[in-house]
Amino acid sequence: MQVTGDFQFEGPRLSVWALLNDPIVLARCTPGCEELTPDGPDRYQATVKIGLAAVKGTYTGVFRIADKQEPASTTQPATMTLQIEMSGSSGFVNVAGRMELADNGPVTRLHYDWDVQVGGPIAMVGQRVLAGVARWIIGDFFGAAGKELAARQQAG
Amino acid sequence: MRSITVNVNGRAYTRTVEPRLLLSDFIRHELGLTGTHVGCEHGVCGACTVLADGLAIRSCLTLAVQMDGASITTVEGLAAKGGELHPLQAAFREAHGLQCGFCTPGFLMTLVPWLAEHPQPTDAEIREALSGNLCRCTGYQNIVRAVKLAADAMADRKGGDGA
Amino acid sequence: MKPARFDYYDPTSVDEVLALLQQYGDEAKLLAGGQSLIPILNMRLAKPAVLIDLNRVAGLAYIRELDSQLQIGALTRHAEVERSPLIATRQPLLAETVRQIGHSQIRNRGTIGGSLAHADPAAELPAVMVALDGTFCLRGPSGVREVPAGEFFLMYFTTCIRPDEILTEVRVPVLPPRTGYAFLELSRRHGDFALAGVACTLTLAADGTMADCRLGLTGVSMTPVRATAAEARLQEGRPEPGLFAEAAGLVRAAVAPESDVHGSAEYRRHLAGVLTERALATALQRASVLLETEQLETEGGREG
Amino acid sequence: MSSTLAQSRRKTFGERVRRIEDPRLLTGQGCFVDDIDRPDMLHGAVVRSPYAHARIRRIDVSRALALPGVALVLTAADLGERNGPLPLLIPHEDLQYGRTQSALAVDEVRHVGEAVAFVVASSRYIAEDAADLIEVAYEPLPVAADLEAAARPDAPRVHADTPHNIGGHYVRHVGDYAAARARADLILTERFRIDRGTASSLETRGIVAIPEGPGLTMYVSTQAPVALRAGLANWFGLPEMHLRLIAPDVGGGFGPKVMMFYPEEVLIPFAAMQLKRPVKWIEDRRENFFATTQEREQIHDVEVAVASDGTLLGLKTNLLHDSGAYTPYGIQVPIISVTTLPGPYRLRNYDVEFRAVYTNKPTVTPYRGAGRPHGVFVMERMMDRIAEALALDPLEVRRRNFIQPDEFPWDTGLIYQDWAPCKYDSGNYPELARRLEALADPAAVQVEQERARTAGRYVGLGRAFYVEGAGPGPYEGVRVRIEPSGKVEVATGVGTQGQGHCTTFAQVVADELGVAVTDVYVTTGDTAAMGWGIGTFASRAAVLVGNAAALAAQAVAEKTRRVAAHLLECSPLDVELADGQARVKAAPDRALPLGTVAARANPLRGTLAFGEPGLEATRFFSPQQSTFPSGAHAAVVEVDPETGFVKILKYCVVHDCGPMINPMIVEGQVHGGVAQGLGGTLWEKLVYDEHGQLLTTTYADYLLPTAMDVPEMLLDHIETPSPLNPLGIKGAGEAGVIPCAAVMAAAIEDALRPFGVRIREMPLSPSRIRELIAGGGVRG
Repeated sequence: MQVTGDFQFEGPRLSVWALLNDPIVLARCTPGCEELTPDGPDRYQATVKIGLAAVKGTYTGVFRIADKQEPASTTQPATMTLQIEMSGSSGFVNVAGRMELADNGPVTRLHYDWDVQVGGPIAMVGQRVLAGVARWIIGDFFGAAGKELAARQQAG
Repeated sequence: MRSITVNVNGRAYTRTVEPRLLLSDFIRHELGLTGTHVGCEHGVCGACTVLADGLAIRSCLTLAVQMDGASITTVEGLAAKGGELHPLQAAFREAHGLQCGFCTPGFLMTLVPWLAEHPQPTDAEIREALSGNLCRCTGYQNIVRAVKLAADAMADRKGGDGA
Repeated sequence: MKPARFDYYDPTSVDEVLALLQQYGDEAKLLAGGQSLIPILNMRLAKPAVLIDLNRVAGLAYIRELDSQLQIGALTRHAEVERSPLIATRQPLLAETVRQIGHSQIRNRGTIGGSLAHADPAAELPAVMVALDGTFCLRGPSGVREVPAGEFFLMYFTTCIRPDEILTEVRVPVLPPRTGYAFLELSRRHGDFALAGVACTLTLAADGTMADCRLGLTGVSMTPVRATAAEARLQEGRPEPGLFAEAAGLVRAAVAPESDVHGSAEYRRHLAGVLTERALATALQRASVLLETEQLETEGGREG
Repeated sequence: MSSTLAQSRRKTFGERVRRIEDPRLLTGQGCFVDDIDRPDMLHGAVVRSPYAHARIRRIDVSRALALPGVALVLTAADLGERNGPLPLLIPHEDLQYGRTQSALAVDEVRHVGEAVAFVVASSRYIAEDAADLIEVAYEPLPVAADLEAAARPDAPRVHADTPHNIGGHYVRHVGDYAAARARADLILTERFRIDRGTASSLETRGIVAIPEGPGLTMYVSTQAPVALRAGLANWFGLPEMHLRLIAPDVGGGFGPKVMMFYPEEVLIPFAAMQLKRPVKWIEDRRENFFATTQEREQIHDVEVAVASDGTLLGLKTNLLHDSGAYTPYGIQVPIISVTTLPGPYRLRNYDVEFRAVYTNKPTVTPYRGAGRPHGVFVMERMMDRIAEALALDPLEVRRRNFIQPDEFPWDTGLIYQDWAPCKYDSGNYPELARRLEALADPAAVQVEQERARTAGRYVGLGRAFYVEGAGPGPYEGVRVRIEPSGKVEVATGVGTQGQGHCTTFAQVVADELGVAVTDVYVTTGDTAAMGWGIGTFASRAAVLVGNAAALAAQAVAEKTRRVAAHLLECSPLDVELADGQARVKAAPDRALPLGTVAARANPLRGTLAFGEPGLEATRFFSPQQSTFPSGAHAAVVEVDPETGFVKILKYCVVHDCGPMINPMIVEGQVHGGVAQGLGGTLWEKLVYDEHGQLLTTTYADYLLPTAMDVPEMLLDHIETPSPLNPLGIKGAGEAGVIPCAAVMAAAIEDALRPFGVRIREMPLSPSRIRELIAGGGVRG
């Protein structure tokens, strides 16, 4: 399923780019992320515990940042893809999340276009709420990242 | 493991079971009463319907341990001791209300308490009462007919008793 | 499809339940009627380490009236609400709604509290609770807190009940005089999850103008939706089809449904409006009958 | 001749005899596979792929093996040669790239739910615990999920060793379509789509294997016990005599239970033999949604050439058929679709081409109707289009094209699924139409339609006709024996899944032997009772077994008369069999109970005076070709244009399956078929996402119609006997389901005509109907 949307960061593109490339930030912003260990360049082993009410599961797998395009000129958008492949006993989640960051004065507009593939029992039974939950998790992720950025800006 | 005592069709059974054992599996595999069938194990098909203290429930959505001390009636408990069919069973046969017979016990157990409360049901009421039980063979038409026949037969019998 | 192992407790008092929740916290899951929980246990989507069965807890199944509020114990079965004369006369919207939950076998076992705490986004009761401004009584280690319905539902299957708390009672006000009501839902088949549903009350003033109108919706968002903008518009106008159509438009704008295998988001949004108009029409008709009866009685009283 | 003889003796034939099997089933005394129990029985669970297409990198079973209670864990390598690939049941010259699955996936999985490992433990609960502990590392591969996309040359390939996903390619020409097109006054084209569904018998599949002596006894919920026994004995290198296979009470079949082999049919006996203990596996409902075969996905591009008076000059269709990941059943389903398509019409010029396409979805094999609904949908929708284009009554167009009663046998020019000519044996289509009009009362519907429209309600009428090939060979057999007790034992190799075989076959035998139906005991589906047979599918049991039963019973009757004549000192021609006795026609008091005759035919001393001992015969019936039952349905519906909900106001069926052994049972078959057919029009749809994930694996998402959804049906029958078999019967199992999609499409389209809605697909959800209404005028 495709989940697309926009998010506005209160900061310049350079800072947002650095933020999204920081594994500590990724770990902190990913809902339920319990562990994110570097495993090669732009590649991490991850453990995420996530659930909805009684349906909880621990998923392990790989986070990867790929297709990085960061033009020097701020008139052109920077792009990257966050690839996530996680699996657990209730199924698997594979995400190819394309993100495009465009400078817009003091703020950065991020457009995301995530292809979320959910499989196994959770997909088979949870189809009613999958799209909503995916949207919610992604929204949570960017919301947390926005807060991280604000904290950094303040600290900086 | 827990020791539980459940009265099924008038007989008390004491068994030691795991808490996770479903009532449907308890009835079928611990007690060997295989007339209660299991069609979906998620509470939609109704094949596993039994009476718990007189109320129709899905035995696949109940743990056996929850029924400690309860009285259960299954399809094996419907016919008279001498083997004479319950009027509802007889009506199902008369109206060809069953084909493969897999869903049938669930229909019967749903209908027994319902007919007691609705002795003169309309077609629409019958269809609503049946809507929590799935049948893949009959198209329901003859089941509806069977329920009407049974209602009539039971009314006659009551009348007869009164006279 | 068999449940994974769990430790099982069947306490007999709320205090015992709270002690077990203290001990096991997030690892424990409460089992009420089980009509939603046991399917996901069977599918092994939920594998709680501890199951706390509430069915032997004394004193949690009751229906009573106090100060124009109906108090319903959390462990009251749907079938008991369905058959309660008190509910039928004092809060018939609830009676009409409960009849539309699942099938009779489900209602014989499913409980009011369990269903509301489960917070299914397409369930019937949450819409009624938000429409009626109901109250949730949650008991925890430090006592009871009362949560208004508008604050209870957070997200799909998620409420504000804390891991150390238990829902013990829900309260709804009795229906005011001259109030019509309707619960309308559309599902693919009778008893299925609603594609969309509307709980509605409409109170007429003694002169036949609109006194109050409430709309709660289900199946069209992560949580039940109180259609406040539509209610505000309805409050201002004369109760008639044109106004209802306007309200339906506001409802469509207020909901945020998702697409699934049973219907597109656009379709659910559309249905929310259609059902709103139809529910309002039914509620108005019922309110009008009450108003007429009241007027006849008043006249009769005058004459007598 | 024999037909007349049989008819003259018919006493219960044609009667609504109450079913013999019912008391057992009604009191909980039925015996389904899951009811089989043994004290030392073990229980299996299958680990299945969550991916639609993936490479298996690693399977770690160590944690599962360490779990107390686990007896065995199998992966592909453990099975050796027994793993497969499993046999291709029905090869065909036009199936260029047939592929079958293995019991357990080797290196690669090709659909969600494909079996990867098998666990045996002391209970199903522990088996599932262990299955959870098996770790499989998958490498996802590109997925071909969508039928049209999968058919393209650049699509990801389901099987790496085929050049594309087109497993089968079939082209046939009857007559000269191009010439017909050239002289046509009207050319109409359309594209139709029918989506996936599943049979969803209330009893899922189940298998019990019990090691006994040198071999095995197996209980399987199969529709083809004898064939499965032969196949499995061969697969395992067991003498057939050491493998007894029993299909006990089976809780609905509808086609998928005739598939063989399912992986579990290999896994369970393999485990039982290895462990030397009984092993049981019962499919759960979720597994049933992806581990049992499915059906119904086809896309047709169709063109008709028509004369100005509505005469159908020719038809051309090019279709894609979704085979799923494997083709164990060959291309039977699309062959049945295209051979059913001509229907009751004089179609002389017919161009047909299909591609059977591999996709990363569960395998497709016949499900009740087995491709017939698709063919009927295409032809009947086009009949409606022709009527509309020429402003003719839809029924009138059909009438002008009907094959007439004096035109039988009618050769469609095609070869049917049984490799015999698709040649209609009998029927009376104008009479079907006349009866249908009497039931449906179109004039009244039209009045109602106009009245309703003025009130903002939308009512519509649809009709559809069909001819279905049924009762294919090669054969079935029946053994009949009169016991010294006077009871009659009947055995046949086919199993029963609710069709009432123990009653209908008893009726046939009872009539021939002059005994009460209740004195006839029919055993079905036990290889120890009858080791010959094919199976219960394709509406064939009554045709094949019914006639074999009549032949066997006639042979027994003949011998009974011969022995009785000797004992009664008269001519065999003077002996009649009635009331359980053999008696002298002219002197009914000179009579012997049949049991006595049977005992005398089996002497303890002396010599056999009457050939073989006892009163017993086994006979086989093998038809030259299929029979062709027919029928017509009409539906009156009301559509709520605001919500897209459809209410069926009236549903009418006229049905011709030839003479009915038991009309009550035939009507039950029709009712059930219609319910399933209607399920596939408004409720049932298997939904896959673009990655091949199945999103409908519960009964809350895959919607079987309930008693509130299925309408009351009005039925009428005509009985045109088939000249192809002694009893003249034509088969009734699938009839109900066949025209439902076509009839509902027509009715909904008629109701929504003011909105310009065109129905080209099935099923239709309310959400989809709303979309069509919104886009109606534009799309038209």
